[in-house]
Amino acid sequence: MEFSRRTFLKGAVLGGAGFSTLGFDLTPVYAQTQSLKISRASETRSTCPYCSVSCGVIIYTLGDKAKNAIPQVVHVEGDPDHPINRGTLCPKGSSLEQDILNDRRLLKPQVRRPGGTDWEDIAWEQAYAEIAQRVKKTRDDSFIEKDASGKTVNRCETIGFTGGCTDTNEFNYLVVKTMRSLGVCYLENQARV
Amino acid sequence: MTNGWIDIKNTDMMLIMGGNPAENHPCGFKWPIEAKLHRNAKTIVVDPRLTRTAATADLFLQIRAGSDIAFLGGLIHYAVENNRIAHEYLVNYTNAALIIKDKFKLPDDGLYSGFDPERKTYDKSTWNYEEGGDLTGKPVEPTPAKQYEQPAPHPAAKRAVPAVPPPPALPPKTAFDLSLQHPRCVFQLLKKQYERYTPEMVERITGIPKDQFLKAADMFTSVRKDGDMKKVATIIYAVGWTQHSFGTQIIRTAAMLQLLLGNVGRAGGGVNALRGHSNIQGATDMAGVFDILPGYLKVPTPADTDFAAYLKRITPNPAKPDPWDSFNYWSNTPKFAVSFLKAMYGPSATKENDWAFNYLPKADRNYSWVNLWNEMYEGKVKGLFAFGMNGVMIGPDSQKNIDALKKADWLVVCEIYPDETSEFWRAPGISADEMKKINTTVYRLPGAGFAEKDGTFVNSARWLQWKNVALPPPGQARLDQEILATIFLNVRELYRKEGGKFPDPILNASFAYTNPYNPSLTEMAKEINGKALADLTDPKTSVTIKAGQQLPGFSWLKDDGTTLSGNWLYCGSWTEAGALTQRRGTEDPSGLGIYPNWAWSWPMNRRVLYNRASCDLNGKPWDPSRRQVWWDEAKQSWVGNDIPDFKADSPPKDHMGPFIMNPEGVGRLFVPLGAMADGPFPEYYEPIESPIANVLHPNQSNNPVVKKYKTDADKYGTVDQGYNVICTTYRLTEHYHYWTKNNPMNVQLVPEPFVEVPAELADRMGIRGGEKVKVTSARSHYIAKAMVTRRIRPMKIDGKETFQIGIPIHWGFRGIAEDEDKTAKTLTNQLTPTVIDPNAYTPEFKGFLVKIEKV
Amino acid sequence: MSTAIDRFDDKTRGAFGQIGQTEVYEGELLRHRVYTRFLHWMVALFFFLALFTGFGIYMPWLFRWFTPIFGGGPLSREMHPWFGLGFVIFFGLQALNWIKPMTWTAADTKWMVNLRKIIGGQEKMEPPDTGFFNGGQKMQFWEIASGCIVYLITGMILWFGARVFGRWAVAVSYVLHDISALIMLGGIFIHIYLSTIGQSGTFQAMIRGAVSEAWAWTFHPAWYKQVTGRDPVGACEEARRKASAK
Amino acid sequence: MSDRKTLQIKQISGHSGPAAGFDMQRDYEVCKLIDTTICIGCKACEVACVEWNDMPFTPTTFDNTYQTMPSTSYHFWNLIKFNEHQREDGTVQWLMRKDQCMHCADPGCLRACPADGAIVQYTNGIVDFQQENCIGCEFCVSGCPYDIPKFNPATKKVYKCTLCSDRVGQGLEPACIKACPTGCLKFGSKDDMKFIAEERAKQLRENFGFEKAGVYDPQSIGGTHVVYVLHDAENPERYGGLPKNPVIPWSYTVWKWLFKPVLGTFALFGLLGVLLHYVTVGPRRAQPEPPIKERES
Repeated sequence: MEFSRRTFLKGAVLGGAGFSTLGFDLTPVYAQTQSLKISRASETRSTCPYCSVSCGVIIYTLGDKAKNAIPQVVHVEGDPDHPINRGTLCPKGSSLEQDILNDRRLLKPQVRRPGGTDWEDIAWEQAYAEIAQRVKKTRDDSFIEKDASGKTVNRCETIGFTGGCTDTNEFNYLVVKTMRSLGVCYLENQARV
Repeated sequence: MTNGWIDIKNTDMMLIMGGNPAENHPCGFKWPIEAKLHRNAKTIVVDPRLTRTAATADLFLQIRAGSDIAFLGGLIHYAVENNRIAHEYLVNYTNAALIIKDKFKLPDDGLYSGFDPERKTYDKSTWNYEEGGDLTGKPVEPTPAKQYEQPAPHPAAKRAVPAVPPPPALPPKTAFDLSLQHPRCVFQLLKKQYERYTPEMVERITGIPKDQFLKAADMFTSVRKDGDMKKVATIIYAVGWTQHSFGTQIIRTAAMLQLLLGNVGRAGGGVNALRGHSNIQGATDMAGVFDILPGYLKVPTPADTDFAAYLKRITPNPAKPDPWDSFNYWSNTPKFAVSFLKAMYGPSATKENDWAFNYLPKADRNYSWVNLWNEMYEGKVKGLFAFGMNGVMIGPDSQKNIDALKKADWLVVCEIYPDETSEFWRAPGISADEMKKINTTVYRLPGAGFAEKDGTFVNSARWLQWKNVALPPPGQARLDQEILATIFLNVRELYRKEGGKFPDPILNASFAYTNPYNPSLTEMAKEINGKALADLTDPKTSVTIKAGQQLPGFSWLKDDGTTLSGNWLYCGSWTEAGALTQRRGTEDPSGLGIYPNWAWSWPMNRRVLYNRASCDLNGKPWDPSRRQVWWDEAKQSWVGNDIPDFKADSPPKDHMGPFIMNPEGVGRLFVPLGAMADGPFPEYYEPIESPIANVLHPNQSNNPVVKKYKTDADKYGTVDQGYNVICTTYRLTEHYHYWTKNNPMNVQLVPEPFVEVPAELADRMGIRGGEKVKVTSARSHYIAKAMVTRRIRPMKIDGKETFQIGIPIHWGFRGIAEDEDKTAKTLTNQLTPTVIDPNAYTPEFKGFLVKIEKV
Repeated sequence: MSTAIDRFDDKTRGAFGQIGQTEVYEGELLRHRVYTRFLHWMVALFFFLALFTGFGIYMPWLFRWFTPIFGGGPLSREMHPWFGLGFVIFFGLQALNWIKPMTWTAADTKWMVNLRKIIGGQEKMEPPDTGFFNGGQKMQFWEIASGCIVYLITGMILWFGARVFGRWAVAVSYVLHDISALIMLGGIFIHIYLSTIGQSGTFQAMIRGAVSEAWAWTFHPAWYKQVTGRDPVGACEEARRKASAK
Repeated sequence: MSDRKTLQIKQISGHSGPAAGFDMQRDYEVCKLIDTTICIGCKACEVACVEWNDMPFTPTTFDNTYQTMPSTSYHFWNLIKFNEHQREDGTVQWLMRKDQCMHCADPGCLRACPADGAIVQYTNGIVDFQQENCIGCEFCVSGCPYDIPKFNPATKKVYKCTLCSDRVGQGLEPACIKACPTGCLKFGSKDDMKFIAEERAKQLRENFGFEKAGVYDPQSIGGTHVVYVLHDAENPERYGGLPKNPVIPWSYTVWKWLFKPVLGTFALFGLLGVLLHYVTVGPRRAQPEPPIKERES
């Protein structure tokens, strides 16, 4: 059946060609494809921040990292060398470009004062200073050096720290160093839940 | 994961349960698919819903959420009954032959021996091995308890003056019966324990029809048909097992099943936890949680009056049958602990001041997640940092968390998107007047996204992989490490100027970074790996490491202060050869998917844990086609395609156990003493909110050691109150927690929240797909559109028709859809109960009771 | 029914007669009223708009040069159905206007039989029973009328597309639409030819609305007789005599 | 241009027959293999497609399904169709099929398209729309057996999957193929894909109990450059309306390849006829005419 169908097609083609006074020209046989949008972008190898498969991703940014060019992401694709994902990405990983380049990103420090009904802008240095004062006051107000039975405990039970799932090991180490040094016991992380 | 993502391709049989890898780990799921394609591997999926994982399964069983132990216990019963067990493995690599104290009692009534009903805790002294020798073939009589010699304490422990009698310890020489016939040997106890988990019982509890259960049981245990050891089965799970009031015990049941079948340590085997996030494995390794210090060192308690006491408590001694050997790797704990304190406090940690041990807070109770919010709700916790953590959304009982934050003095949020936690004060339902009464000061600091930071993540397979910076943070956003370090150094400056309560640890925390206000993660990573503080020489090989050089591995760590290491597990990740976490070698000579030169995995680049167990007693691989490691007689050493997770020069004849992190050296079917809060064997308990009383022991329906919270916010529902539908929560593949609701691409894929409702239930209630429904629990309610589906079927639980529904967790009150008013702005976790697993302290997000109605 | 149409036609004819005017000079007859002429040219305008946009769709490789007038190929395609709709509406009004004179009669059949002689130029005068419209004109009228119905149906199917009507309806409509257009196109060539250079004196009938009496007795003798009461052959002979007398 | 190759054209819409000299260069046919039996409906391909092609986001609404939208759209060329199929024994099979252009060997769209160069078929089998030549007539929509070409009312042109001809032309695999986590999507030569597909179908029949498993590569349109492995190749309709025997309406074939040029010529004959009439017979005049002075023969 296939043969006869193809024969028919060929016949039709020839028939058409017979009338190709109305359609015959030597249109270029090659079509130049659209240029590849990432062909000159900078490549950065990274790791997807979502699940624990840790897919390798390549972040393509605009510019060749020359000083005057501020890189902006143009595309994110899987890293074909990565042994686990081998270039594949899930729908979340595939949409990482919109995670990096997203108009909902927070861009400046803000504070909500007691009783406030909206955010107020605050300078970084001001925020740091206020936070440090609050941390110190809260700690000093409640620090437990010895428990009821007289054992040294050196606890600060009134401050909690909750860490996120995308905090790097190095950052988490800094958390342990700073928070344990403050005496924080309520040190928890997405890892728990 | 004991194994790794790629390793799953080596399996012959998969049980995927309590997890939905196709949806939550799609790129990892390619490896189960590879096993299917290239090994004809079969997949059994057990889940409350027909998920996208189940869509590819060879056998799908719909289970009642939370009844997993009954199912797995049934599998154990089936394997034992049908002799589908790995006998040699069982006898030699597990504690099946070890004999348990005669006072130990199995929980026929739901309680093990030693329960204290008032404190709701166990006295676990009977959960221990009998001391003695080889009882194989000997008459079965209870051996008299006798005083055994205390193990030699660690040198540092000599100064310890115990104020209270020491807690019971494992006997150094355990009694054993290699014929597994002794009625009190672990195997016989296990057999007895799971005798009650018959297929009929499984059907009553789980709702899985008996014939389907038997089909699954036959399929899964078929890898050990006729005692053949070549085939391997794997178990893959995720938080569908963790998030229960008995979550840890579900996982233990799976581990026991795998030990029975001899699947642990083998390529294509193991018990594989699919962690849900990019770096919560790392966060656990690095002790982002209250109960540990980096590298799983136990957190100090007030009883650890000095460093020696602490070491004595946390350093185990070998406990094994006398003829066997045990590596007992945790005996190196003092080296890890001292090196950690040196990393924390540098020169301020000296032998004289107990390595600054007192700088560390001593935890005397549970400071875990739910307790944190509970204490804040009670007004005790005054300040909270949230770095990329949306505690309001995560719950459980989100409303309680919102109300808790109202009582805090201050909240510092570092985020990249506007989130519910930082905006708790304007959560839906809070009026302008109420808002003015909320006195919490909230700082919201713009942090950096993943592409803007470097550093390492640890994946589920324990791989540490360095990622590079692609672009700078936008606007005024700053790097998280800069924010945290600057806050800390500002606090330090205040203490330096003004003094205050116990400023020593703050002033002396080692911050010798090039730019302490913005420490580079490279420097942090090198410090985590550790370096020599003095010239070190290995007496065996005469290799020397100069002071200041990076350490090549944790075997170099010392307990005399001459080494420093932020986390012993990661020691070896950034050596003098550079960052091994940045390696990009793509070669895999064995074809087993080991990729030894890609990045670096803990411990010491081993890709499959306990891989000694992949060989028989003589050190030959069980399956010659999947050779991971083996004993090389000529070299008198363990060699292989993977790094042997074993003492390299311990010959098979020494019978050293492959489970080197256990004092026994063998895998634990029975968990002695205090490692588990709720029993040495898993026992089936009902979820806190359950439609039926426990069929096994109606008088002890729930996990006996689980405590409910007692504030006015903590409410628990029953069927009598009308909460007659079982509800489970989950993620969708198109979304990631509370993050992608800010990503228009993902919002496009799944634009709105929904509730999955079985078609039969929908018919009964007159609900049609797309109509809004209200789901109410004892805590609160949730409103979303109904997805009416046949993928969830009605089920018979103990003969009673029961329905389950499911709710994805992704929507809150800030997000693209939310800001466009396309959702009801209710949070899934407003429904979930405040109850936690007694071992891992994880909340019971799955399997709680609700009622459902049309809006 | 017909009375309603008559009333409508009378009303609009009257209204258009107020707007414009037709001057009939000595020796001339009123051929087409303002309303008729207006409709004709509207039909013609929309026909050509639809034709040119249609060409761009029918054979873009040949007629692409038409498309920039309408803003390019896609806009040509977008406008085409609207032009077509205009054509159909105006032609519909014209059909109402002309439905009576266009009614087919025995004379038309006779005319058709005689067609070869007329084309060949052997018969200088139309048969004496040729009325206001001859058989050829009526045939074209009814061809266009039926073409319009085909256009309307197939055009709607093509306009709303496969999503509404299914792909087979579109695929068939496409062919019918094109065939209808090609037939009409062939007819239009003849129509234009005969109304301009092919038959002198005709064009003014649609421009000024008046024709010479000679034109009338030559091409539409029965109509001439009807409006003047004189015998067309006699009138022609009289004119011939007058001319040769000069 | 310096790149190794551009794509060689085999057929061009609006032109009958193959493009002149289309066999100037050797080429093999490419093919996308979609194994529905290991598709997990994760939609990575959907996202990869939207991302690579920089398409805007479509507002969607919940419609009692996991499916992103009812059908592909002009800026959503790749859609997984979700279907719940209840087997005779009452159990439910959840079928997922990636829907996109099938890149037919005999493309109905190309046959229907009147615009020259608006649709081209490369010798490697990719059927590509060249929007600069598209006139938005939407005939391709009806020519397609798979409801793939979609009209964008803003640009008034039609769009569909290009099989990432820009990537393939540069030696890369299509974006969806690269993203697919489970490898249910594969890309390579048609021969290789057919081989892998048949092997997989055999494996499904022999080892996994899918007795009707088979490969979808419909010969009624000369085969496609996207082939499916189906659990049940006898009922492709279950997978979101995959036609068992896709056909191109005969009217396009007959009309476009034969009668259209012929009838077009006939229409021109009308013009020719009147011209000949004028120069031979001459115009008709109102009688009486002026006397004839002289007449040729």
